[in-house]
Amino acid sequence: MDFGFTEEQTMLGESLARTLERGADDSALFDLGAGAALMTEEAGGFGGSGADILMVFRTLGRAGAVTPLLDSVVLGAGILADAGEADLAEAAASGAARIAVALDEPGQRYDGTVATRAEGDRLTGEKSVVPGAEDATHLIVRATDGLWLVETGAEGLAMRGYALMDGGRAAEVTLKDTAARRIGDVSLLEQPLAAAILAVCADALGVMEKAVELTTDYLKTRKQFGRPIGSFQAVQHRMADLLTEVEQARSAVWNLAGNLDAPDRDRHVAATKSLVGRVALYVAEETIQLHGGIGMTEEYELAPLARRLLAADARFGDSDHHLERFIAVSAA
Amino acid sequence: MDFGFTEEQTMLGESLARTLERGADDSALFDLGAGAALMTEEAGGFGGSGADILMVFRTLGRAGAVTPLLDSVVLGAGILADAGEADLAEAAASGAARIAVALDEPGQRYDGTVATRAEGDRLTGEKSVVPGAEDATHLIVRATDGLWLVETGAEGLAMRGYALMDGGRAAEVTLKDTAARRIGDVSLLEQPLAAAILAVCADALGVMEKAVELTTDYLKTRKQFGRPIGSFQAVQHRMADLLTEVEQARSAVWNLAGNLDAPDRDRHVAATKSLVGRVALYVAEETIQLHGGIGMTEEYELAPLARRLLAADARFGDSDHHLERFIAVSAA
Amino acid sequence: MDMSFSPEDQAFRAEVRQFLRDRLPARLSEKVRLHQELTKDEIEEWHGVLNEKGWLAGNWPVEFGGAGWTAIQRHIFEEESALAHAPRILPFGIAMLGPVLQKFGSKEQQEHYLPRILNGQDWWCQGYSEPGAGSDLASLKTTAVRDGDHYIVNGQKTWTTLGQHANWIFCLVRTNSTVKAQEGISFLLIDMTAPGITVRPIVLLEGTPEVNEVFFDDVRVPVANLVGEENKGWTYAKYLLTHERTNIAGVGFATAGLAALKRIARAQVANGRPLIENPLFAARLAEVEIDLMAMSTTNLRMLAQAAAGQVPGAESSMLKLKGTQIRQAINDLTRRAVGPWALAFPSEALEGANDDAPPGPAEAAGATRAYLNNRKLSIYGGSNEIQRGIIAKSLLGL
Amino acid sequence: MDMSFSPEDQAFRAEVRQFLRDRLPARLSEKVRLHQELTKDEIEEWHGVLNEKGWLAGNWPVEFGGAGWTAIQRHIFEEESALAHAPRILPFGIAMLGPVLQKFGSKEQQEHYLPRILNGQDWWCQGYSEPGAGSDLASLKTTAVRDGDHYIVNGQKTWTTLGQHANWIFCLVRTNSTVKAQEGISFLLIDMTAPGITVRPIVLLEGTPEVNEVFFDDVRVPVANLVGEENKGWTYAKYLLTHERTNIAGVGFATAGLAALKRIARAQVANGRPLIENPLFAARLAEVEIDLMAMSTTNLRMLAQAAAGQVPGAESSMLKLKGTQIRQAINDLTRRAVGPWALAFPSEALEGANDDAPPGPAEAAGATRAYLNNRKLSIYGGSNEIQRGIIAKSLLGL
Repeated sequence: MDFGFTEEQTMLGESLARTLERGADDSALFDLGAGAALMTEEAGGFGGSGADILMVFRTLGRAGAVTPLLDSVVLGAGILADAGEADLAEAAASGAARIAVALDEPGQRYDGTVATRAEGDRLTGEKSVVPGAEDATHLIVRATDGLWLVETGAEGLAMRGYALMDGGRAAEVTLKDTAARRIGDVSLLEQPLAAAILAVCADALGVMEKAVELTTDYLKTRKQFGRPIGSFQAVQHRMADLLTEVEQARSAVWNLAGNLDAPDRDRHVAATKSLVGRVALYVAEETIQLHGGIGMTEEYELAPLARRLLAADARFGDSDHHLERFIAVSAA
Repeated sequence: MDFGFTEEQTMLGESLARTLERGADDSALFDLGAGAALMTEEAGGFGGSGADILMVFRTLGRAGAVTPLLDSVVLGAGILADAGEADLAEAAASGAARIAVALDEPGQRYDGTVATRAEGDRLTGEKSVVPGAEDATHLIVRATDGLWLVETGAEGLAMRGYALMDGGRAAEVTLKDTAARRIGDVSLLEQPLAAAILAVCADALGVMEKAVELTTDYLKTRKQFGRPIGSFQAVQHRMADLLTEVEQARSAVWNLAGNLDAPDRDRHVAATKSLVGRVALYVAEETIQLHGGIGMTEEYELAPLARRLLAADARFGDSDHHLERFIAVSAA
Repeated sequence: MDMSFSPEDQAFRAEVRQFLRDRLPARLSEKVRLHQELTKDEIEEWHGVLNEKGWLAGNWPVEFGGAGWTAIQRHIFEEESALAHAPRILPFGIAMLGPVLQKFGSKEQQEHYLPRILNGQDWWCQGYSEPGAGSDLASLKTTAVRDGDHYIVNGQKTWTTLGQHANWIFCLVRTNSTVKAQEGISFLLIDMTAPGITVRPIVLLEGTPEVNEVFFDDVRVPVANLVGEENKGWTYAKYLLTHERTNIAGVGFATAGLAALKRIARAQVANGRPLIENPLFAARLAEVEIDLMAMSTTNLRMLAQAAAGQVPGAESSMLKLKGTQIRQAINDLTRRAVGPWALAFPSEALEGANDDAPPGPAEAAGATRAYLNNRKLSIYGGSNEIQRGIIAKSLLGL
Repeated sequence: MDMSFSPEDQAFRAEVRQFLRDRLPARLSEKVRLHQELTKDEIEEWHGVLNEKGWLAGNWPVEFGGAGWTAIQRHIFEEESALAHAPRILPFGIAMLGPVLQKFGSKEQQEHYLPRILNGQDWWCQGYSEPGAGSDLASLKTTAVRDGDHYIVNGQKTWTTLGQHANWIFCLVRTNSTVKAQEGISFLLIDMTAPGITVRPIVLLEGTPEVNEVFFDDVRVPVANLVGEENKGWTYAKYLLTHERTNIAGVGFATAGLAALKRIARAQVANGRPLIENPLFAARLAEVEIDLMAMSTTNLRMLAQAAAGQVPGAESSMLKLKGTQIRQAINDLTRRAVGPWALAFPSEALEGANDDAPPGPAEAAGATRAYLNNRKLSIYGGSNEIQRGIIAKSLLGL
């Protein structure tokens, strides 16, 4: 039993953290190998295990970095590699190509019901909340009959972009007789989606750890009624409950990382996403409350963390969605 | 809008409380008119409103009194009066007869599914957790085709008694070709059951108020680390949350009392029982915790209160059962 | 016991409802429903409509131009207004300063300021909180030093809601620092256009500049602008806080929020059926609705007590606590109900997001905005921790 | 990262499982499964079986007759024992006193007492808590005054679990009251058959006499029964508390409890279908199960840290907190699952209820008994409030 990381993983995490601290851009991250670290050797990378994903995304979360690593690499390149699209997968992993994955449709929540359909090799439909779509070179689109690849220059493809809670951007995407190429069945999604959910949860863990640190510092220094806020017993007990829940989230992330290739992977996906989503919101709400007014202001560091935690719950199915998935998977 | 009681109701409550404090037996309560106060004038009583039931049972709850008023009068006499069995109803309300109402069956929880069936005027079946059965002169039995009256001396009737969490006793009842008389449809249950649920909730409110008082006294006097436990901020904030929930329970009980004859009675029944059941358990658990070890001992006053609160949730459907009822009734 | 409203109150409710139907512009109610920010003009427009009807100051006595409503009538008006998505009446002049001037102000102050509140000439804001103070209000540091017929004010106020629109601010200032914190505070009315005042907006995490910092740099304030006696400001402040706490439960807002949540949950599809029919979601929704039913009755019980002349004790703190918990729970369920759309960050004020129309129905954008913005409910107006302390003290006295 | 147990540990688990299958009498496991009280003889019977195998003291070094297991092995044994509903090994001699004597006791004490713990000659109980102390353990008042070769002990201990069966008690006593509370405490071994000792059972709210008060009235205790140095008892007590906190998470108990809950929920019928298929109940159950999956990994992470020589900090307090929350949540759901049967009060010890067989399946009676009895989990072993204080202190240092 070993809950630790390899020397390589630890080193990658550290250099990633240093690079992010210097305010590096996406290409610096790719140069560092952050993309390749998320791909298995057979897919042209040098990592791709649960522990690699955990290390990279927890570090990104702590740093508050907005990168294409989740959508373009873990999810995009992950699907492409499994679909036998090795060249494009490697291009995405190296940053040369950008992939966005269009899953959801307006009003359909997280259940995978889609109406986008192919006629011949033309796609027509509407996809909602597609992260990274504006910067993408290619879209992978979930349609009624499988997954399709679309070049973003293609005719009939329209996007309307907007900002996201996690600091990135997404778009509403419309396809109208847009040229596309089918790359496989929707079952291709399963493993990359599990990895992407681990990535979101590890990112959220990093964010939560950062939020707890900020709050701890604040409670130790900020005084009220003549003493540090953190010396009030009611505040202390709430911090204790908060820490205990973050510890639960940490173990949940470890569980998924360690079981990403296990037979009961889906049970761990549902358990971890449900628990992490619930705790993420709790941490966001409670750290704001413990700060008081300052915790609600954009100029203080907590605001983007709270929004990113909110995004973590909403991404790929919220805590209740995965609670129901857990029941279904456990019964099966 | 008037949230108060009539002078008569207040006086009844006060004399009831005094009588109970003297340790009076059941006959003293009936002599005081506690039974008649729970019956409408047309049913031979002088009360029977939601406010009457609230006043009587909250007082009983505070005093920890174990009486036949709920099963024999509110439920038993209530059904009999609606069924046109005026004489027996009045006998029950005056304490001359004792009614027990057999609703549930083994393993069937709260949903009213029953297997007890009539052949001619003979009943056969098993009823589970029938409070007051051992002391009853008559049973009202829910069978597949309606409600039946059984005399407790009847042949083929067997009981196995045991103690209840609320201080009373119940029995598992077996009927085997037992002589019975059909007194009406199961719909006769509706109004008396709503009144009985109000009674359970009002009783629980009295118990919660008493538990809060005990806890308050304890926190003010008991010292730890050189100061009263109640001076610790974490304890104070928990007491504040507790009081706030008891206030919610109080309003929920008022809501049901004030809407016992309203068109949306069933919605209030479900809402109140669900909320009171949830808060009852919370109060039981939290007052024990705030006391520490002493709160778990039989010799301290809290133990029977905690058990009575547990019983309040389990009686006539627990908080989740009524949450689901609320959803069903609201959608209808 | 009779849980129904009196015939008079029912008639009043009908009148309010009819008035809102006739006079509340859909343009305004739509923005309120979608949790969009109202402009200064829009708020003043609604104040004007109400003032014309004589309903702007329900809590003021008739002699001061108010409606002189009973507590129950005020409750009915607030509830109906919330259900109709009417803009909220700004509390600063009407609910806060008005009662203080009426009770402690000089005749001159009453005659000058009160009409200007009603007719919209003045927009007041509140200068209580300071960066160093938070829940510990009495530790405020802004000073007012007497200099002839003037006070010279120096310091900083914060969390000044909508201060960017205000031309007047009522402030708690320290006029004596040698005595106990509460005993050296005065209540001062300050012209926001006076030299030395700077207003800096604070953007909140949902992206709106709702609150401000107000800086005072040698601001000269006529002594005539002192309310009541010097160093007695704490008394007036506490009186104001009591008045601020009517409608503390926010029953109307919660009821309107619950209705909006149900609309969204009926429209959203989960596993092929309306989300509202999902058993788990329905259970979470029912829990909140049941809580609201009880809290709403607590609110009415307190109003009846107040009408009977009883002073509310810890109950108003319980209403604040439970009321904000319920509203935040509704905000949370609404955020969940909009599903992936909760990922969008529909900010109108933050850089780089200005021109984006949010995705999905307008209610989705409002859902996350309300969720984030309403984190304030448990922080301001006496944080929920402060309320817990008040409740515990009333019980334990320790 | 590798979340699986080593082949050696897996083999050990298989061996433990086989042993339990072969040697654990169904008579005993059935009582444990149904939360029924074990007799003294039954507990001693199981101790004997384990001792014969050399597995009674997994935490003791081999040199003292223990099994010398690693932390992981101990965890595996405890988990398998709980899943098989084996009686719990009494902690007083094995988990508490043993390690203290091994570390601080004299050679004579070790040679005399340790074998007697293993072979069942002595049944130890714990004399720590006092009526006036509670969580504030160091404020204890029981005195031991030196009189030649003896101490004269006076005072009272309480919450002495299963003290009614014990012939020895280890006590914290005050030997110096002129110094700081923690510095005047000694650790004394007292023969329960000595004159002046009275044991009074305390019945708990579920009706079982599980704990006791122990009164000391001029009890003469040989000075040879002092462990370590006089007035250093607090150090030994803290050492003991650290050792007591292995298996603090109770993962095995929770896992066994969850399995029992599922069995009940499959058998109970709600609206015509097994209760376990009710979406709301299933959701509540899944929440606990998911929490347990995470907590169980936290537990293993801590064990791995301990194996790597790291001293656990606040993590063991978190395990206590979350572990008891999970077990109490399981007890609560089990209480709900049995429906109306939760109304029955199956007390074996309370007057008037002696001869009643409880209604429903035996698991129903166990459900309410466990629910009530396990309220203790958050009170004893350092209450959950004490644990929160420890966690906060480790973070905030305030």
